[in-house]
Amino acid sequence: MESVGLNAYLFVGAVLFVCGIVCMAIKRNGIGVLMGVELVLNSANLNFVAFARYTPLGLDGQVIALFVIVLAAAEAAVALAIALNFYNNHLTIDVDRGSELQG
Amino acid sequence: MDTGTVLRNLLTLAWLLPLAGFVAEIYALQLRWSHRLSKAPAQLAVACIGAGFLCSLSALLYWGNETKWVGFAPVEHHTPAEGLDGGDTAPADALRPDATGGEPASEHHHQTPKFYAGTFYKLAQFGPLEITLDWYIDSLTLVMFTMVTFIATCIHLFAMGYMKDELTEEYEDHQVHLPGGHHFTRPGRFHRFFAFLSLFCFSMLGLVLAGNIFQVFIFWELVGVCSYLLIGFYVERHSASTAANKAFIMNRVGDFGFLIGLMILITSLGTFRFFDVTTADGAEQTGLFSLVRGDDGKLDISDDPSVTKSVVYLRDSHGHRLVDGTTPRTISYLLLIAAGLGVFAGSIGKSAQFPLQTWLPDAMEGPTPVSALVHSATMVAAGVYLAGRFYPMFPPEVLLGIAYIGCITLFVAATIAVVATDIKKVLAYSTISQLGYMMLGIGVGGWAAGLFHLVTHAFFKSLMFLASGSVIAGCHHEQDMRKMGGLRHKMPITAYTMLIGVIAIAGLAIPGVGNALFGQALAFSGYHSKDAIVASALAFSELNRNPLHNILFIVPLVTAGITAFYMFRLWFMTFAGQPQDEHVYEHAHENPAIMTAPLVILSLLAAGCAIGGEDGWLYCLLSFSETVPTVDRFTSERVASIVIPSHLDARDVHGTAGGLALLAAFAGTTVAYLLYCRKVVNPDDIRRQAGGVYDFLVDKWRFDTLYDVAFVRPCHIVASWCQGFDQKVLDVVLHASAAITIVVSKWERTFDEGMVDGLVNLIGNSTTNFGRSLRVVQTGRLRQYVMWIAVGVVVLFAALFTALPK
Amino acid sequence: MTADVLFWLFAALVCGGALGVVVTQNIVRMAFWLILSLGSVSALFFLLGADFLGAAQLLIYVGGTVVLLVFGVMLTASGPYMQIKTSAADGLLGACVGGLLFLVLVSSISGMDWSQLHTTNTTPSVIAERPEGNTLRPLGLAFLGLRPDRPVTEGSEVKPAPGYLLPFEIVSVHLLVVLVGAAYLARAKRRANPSNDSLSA
Amino acid sequence: MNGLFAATSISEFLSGLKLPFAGSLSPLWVLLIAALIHAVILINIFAILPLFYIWLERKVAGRIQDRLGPTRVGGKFGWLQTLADGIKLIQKEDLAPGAADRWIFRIAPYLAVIASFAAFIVLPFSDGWVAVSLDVGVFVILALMSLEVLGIIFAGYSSGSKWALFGAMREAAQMVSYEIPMALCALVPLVIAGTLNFGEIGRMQAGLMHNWLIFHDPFTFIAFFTYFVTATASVKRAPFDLAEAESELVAGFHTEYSGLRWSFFFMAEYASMFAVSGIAVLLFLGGWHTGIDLEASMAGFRGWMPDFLVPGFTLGNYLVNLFGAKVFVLKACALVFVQIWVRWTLPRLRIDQVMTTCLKYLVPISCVLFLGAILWPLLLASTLKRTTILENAPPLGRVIVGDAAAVRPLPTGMASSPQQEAAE
Repeated sequence: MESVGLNAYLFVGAVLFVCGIVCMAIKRNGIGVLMGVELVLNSANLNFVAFARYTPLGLDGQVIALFVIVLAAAEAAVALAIALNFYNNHLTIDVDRGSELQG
Repeated sequence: MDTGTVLRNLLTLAWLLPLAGFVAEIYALQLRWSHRLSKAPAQLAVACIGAGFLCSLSALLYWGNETKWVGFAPVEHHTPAEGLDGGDTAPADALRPDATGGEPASEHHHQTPKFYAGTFYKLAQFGPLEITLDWYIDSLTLVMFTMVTFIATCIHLFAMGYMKDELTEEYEDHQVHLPGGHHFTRPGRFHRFFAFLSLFCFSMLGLVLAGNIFQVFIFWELVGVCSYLLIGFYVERHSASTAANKAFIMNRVGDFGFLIGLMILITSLGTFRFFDVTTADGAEQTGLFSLVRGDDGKLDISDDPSVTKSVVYLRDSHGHRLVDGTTPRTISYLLLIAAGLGVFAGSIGKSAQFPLQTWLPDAMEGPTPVSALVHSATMVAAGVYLAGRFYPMFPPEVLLGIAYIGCITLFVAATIAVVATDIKKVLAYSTISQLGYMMLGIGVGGWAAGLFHLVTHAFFKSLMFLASGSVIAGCHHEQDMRKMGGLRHKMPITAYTMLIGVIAIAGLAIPGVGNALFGQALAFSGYHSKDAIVASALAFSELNRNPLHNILFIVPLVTAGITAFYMFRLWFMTFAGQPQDEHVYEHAHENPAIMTAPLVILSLLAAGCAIGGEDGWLYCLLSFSETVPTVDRFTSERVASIVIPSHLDARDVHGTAGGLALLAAFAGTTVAYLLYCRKVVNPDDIRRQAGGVYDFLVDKWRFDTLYDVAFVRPCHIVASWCQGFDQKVLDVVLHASAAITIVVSKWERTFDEGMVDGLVNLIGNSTTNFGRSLRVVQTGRLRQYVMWIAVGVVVLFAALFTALPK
Repeated sequence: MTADVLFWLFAALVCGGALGVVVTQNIVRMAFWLILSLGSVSALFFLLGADFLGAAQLLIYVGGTVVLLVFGVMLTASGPYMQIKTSAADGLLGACVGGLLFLVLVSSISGMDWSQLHTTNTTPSVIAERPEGNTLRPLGLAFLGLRPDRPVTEGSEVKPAPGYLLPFEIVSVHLLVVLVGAAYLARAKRRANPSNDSLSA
Repeated sequence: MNGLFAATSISEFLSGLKLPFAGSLSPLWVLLIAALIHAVILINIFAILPLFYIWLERKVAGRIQDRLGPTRVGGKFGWLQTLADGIKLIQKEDLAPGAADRWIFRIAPYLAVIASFAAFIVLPFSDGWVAVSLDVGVFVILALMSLEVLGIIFAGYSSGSKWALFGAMREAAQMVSYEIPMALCALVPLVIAGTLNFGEIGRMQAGLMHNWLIFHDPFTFIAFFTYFVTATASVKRAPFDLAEAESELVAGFHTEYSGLRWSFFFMAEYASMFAVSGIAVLLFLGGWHTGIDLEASMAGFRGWMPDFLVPGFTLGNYLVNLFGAKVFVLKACALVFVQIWVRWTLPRLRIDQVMTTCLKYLVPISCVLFLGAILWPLLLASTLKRTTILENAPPLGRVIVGDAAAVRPLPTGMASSPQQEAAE
């Protein structure tokens, strides 16, 4: 009855996910990498909520998505703190400069 | 609570109190509860052992009250109306038809149990074998407890005075000479002494209370350890440490036999327990005594005349033969003899019997209270006690051996005592001699007589040891009798209490006087007990047709005279006559009340404990707990023809034996009086006349020399051979093999370094190189990692899509 | 039909915003595109009947996290309109890998027959029953440990299924820990090299 | 039925409407037309309220500073002064500094306005007079209002001016911090109400004044004032207007703005003032109810003139609701007046004082209030066997019932029952 089904949401989620991954992969700005992470998390959330709506997963999907949001907020706080530390140590936010762990 | 429980609780308390005291005394100093100058440890020890004595005494009285005092009264032996055991077919019946009226105690057997027994705690179980802590209380146990705790209390009290020298931070040991003319100085060991005494009492009481032979062995060894500690109390003195070692090692020799006996018992009989128990599931586990002696106290021997093939059937407490399936359970008669001899070997060691008697005189190196305790009531008594306790397990052949060992011991020791000049040595040899009497008494069937003598001897010997200790303390540690004399003026209490002991051990009596009062001669304890032993010996030698066995009567009789001689010699040399050494005499003084009071108490008991003789309460008490009825003769023809006399036999000859012994004692006394008090003949002249004999005796029958020649020197020779073998052969072989090993290892080293290390290094290096080449992959760049993850996911999925069918 | 139009509208905004984040080089503009994308995701949540989740997305993500990010941008900016450019090669590589990844995702999504799920489980979905949303109370009860929407039959008794009380508490404690940890990490420290303050990267 | 993007009455009205030439409308068109109508109404409110408030602010400031304020334009009281200013601003050139990131510079005011305006979507003016009656209305309105800061940050950052950047930084820090106590204080009456739906919250405060949630218990009473303080801060009004502190930062984040874009920020600010005041009115002060129970006496009037003009439209009901809306707007305006009054009375805080006030005082206070609001009904339940001292307050969850011992498992499907009740 509805032409927009689960797959449509999943496609949107896939786009979001790929964008997030690519963002993480190509952005040299640390904050940009974080943004990529947010995109990826959101794509997962979108999928969860879509599954909650269209499959018997039900409320569990929303609960998990809510947990993801909360943990993402926590992740953002810590990651930002790390980024600030990184900036304090390197005087730049370019993640390519932080390659001390190079083998 | 039933009687058994009450008795167990009281005796357990008496037993464990000294242990608690030991722990407290040992840790008192370490934990700073007490200091080195404190008398508190001694007081604690006295309190413990005194409380133990009170417990024991109350147990004895309680038992007597519960049993209507049947154990204290003499048993009527000639009441033929009672206990007609028609089925009694023991060999003794053939010899003594009138003995069918025996079993007088059977009535009492049914009314009052002869013993109470039980298990404290099960230590371990190996298959059917249970190692348990048992208790076994009969009148013998009670008497021993009371006697041991009482004497120990006296000795503790005495020691508080005797050992007060140790109450110092710097004790100067005059007998240890350091280079430079100094004496060795060390902190006092007052508390340690009393701790050891407490432990000693605990061990001895545990031994007496033990309900199985293994437990006896445990406490047996504990007693040995304590004696080692106490004999070697002045450990800095070379003689003391040597004596402690000697005592310990000679005991080991005896214990070796003991262990063999235990092994035989456990393999043949499968239990260590003395008594029968009914386990929780109703099964009856028969104890050692019932197994061997059944319900009637007789050995159930097979009819096979050959000694090697004859067996003893094992029976339960109802007299039924035990069967294992269909075959009856038996033990070889020879094995039983071997077990008996083995266990007796332990007694030989502990009670200083021939040929292991030499440790005991040396053990006089310990402080005198220790000598008193070790050589009267506890350690040496343990051997006799074991022989008495284990009596049911001894077949007649073993008893004969015991009798001969005792006979030899008593004579040898008495003769050495005649020439000894050290006051404690005389007492030591007299102890050995008296122990020989006890063994002889047990061996010739006078079971109660032997143990009777054990108790009386404990009293008068502890008395004499303490008195000698008093002399030694009064004379500033002078032990040579030749330097004493006339001391009765200086220390009257010591002298006259000592005299009581001397009379007691000598067995003097006034034959006519006491008859009206007690039905016995008026005499001190020693007379009665020695009398009983000599009477048993006479009965034995009369019953056995072998003339050789006559020496079993003659030797103790003669020795009775010798005993009287050397004991009075001691007394006269010490207390009578003129002072021999002015220096000693001037410094001699009577000791404080804490040392003399025990003397007085003990002298009363030494005089009166055996009152009534064989009808007196002490003898009755002991004979009440006889495991094997001695109302019947017992004959064995297996190895040698032996007839163990019955109690009645001994009674019959009692008058004869007593008279002869008394005569001998008076003779000995008279000779001593003449020689050492009247100086009719100068003893030195006799010494010169019988120079060879004198030297032989002074050298203690040259036993030490004999052992030196027979064991020590061969040992040394063998050891030197072994050393030579070691040096000449083994060392060479070893050196050669070492050289070969070095060569081989050199080759191996090359191989190791070349091949093995090379291989390992190759692997390691290649791994390192591979890792280095991989290092470039770890760029540390976040974005590349993300990229690789993405690529990895893509590749993985691509692989999945292509590999998996739709 | 209505929802379709709205879906396509917001889906386009989501995808456009995400692409904008990827393509843009200016970090603040990226943040703007991110806001657009995430806000539209929240709109999609509303469309999916998850009204509470949509509001939470708005409050926490758009109002909280992104503000935090922008805040971070300002704090770490070593100059006005700082741009750390992505090299063309990187971009090309990213595009290739992203494209491949997208292909993988799309092929797996389209290869799956989701309708099978409906037949395998007969439990009716609470969301499906209530397409307009109002999931606040079920969610709240779920977090308090009760699932009245998913009854469990125990013997003859029908009980609510157990919910998410423990995870909820764990997440709360986790948040507290993160708060403390982030404060510790980001606390004021001496700079590594004070003389280089004014130099731009 | 509560629609998502469709409002109840108008969309139903539209869908029931039979047009003479096209028959009934398709749902999409119904939605679009309804949304359009709502938007037009709301934008009017959104635009007219700031006009009034700016005039009010001028007059109040003048009176407080012992002067007259505007007196000329539009009559004696200067009624049209703001309109004149607006016309002037529209006429001004739309400037963008050379150093600015133009694209964001231009977008930023719209972001602020959109966020501020979006808040009005879920704000009911009277019983049922709401664009979107959301079940999570309070949550959504707080979320939407928190978005306004983004526009300000972007504005400050993209201006390319250090004053603007400082203002934006301050604003970001302040907003992020003050959101926490504000949300916590808003939660206090919500705990009592047991719902996030503004309509339900407003309806349950009907009757006399003691039914207002502010008078429910001591914690709600304090919570109102705490909320008002945090709300003042979150709309960056004095004494918390550090983002545009004239004495330090020229004009803060909007230093570089001029013309219409500049006026957008002010529209957003004044609209936000109304919005937060509206929230306070709805959560604490009885919503559209007068508090003297006039509604009860007007209840009979609701049925007056049914099917007026079009079927389904009852004029009496409409008039009563209109009266409610007026009450609501009056109450909100009173609160806005207080904000203005405070602005011209209190001196501005320093930024560190602002942060200290929030983090060291307001957050703990609001936490305590929240805890107390939770414990209060439990206390009452254990002593008075009921969860409130008021008679017509809603049941506080079903787990705690009057009988304290009866803690029963929830019946299946219970979660849906409150909605059904609300819909009736």
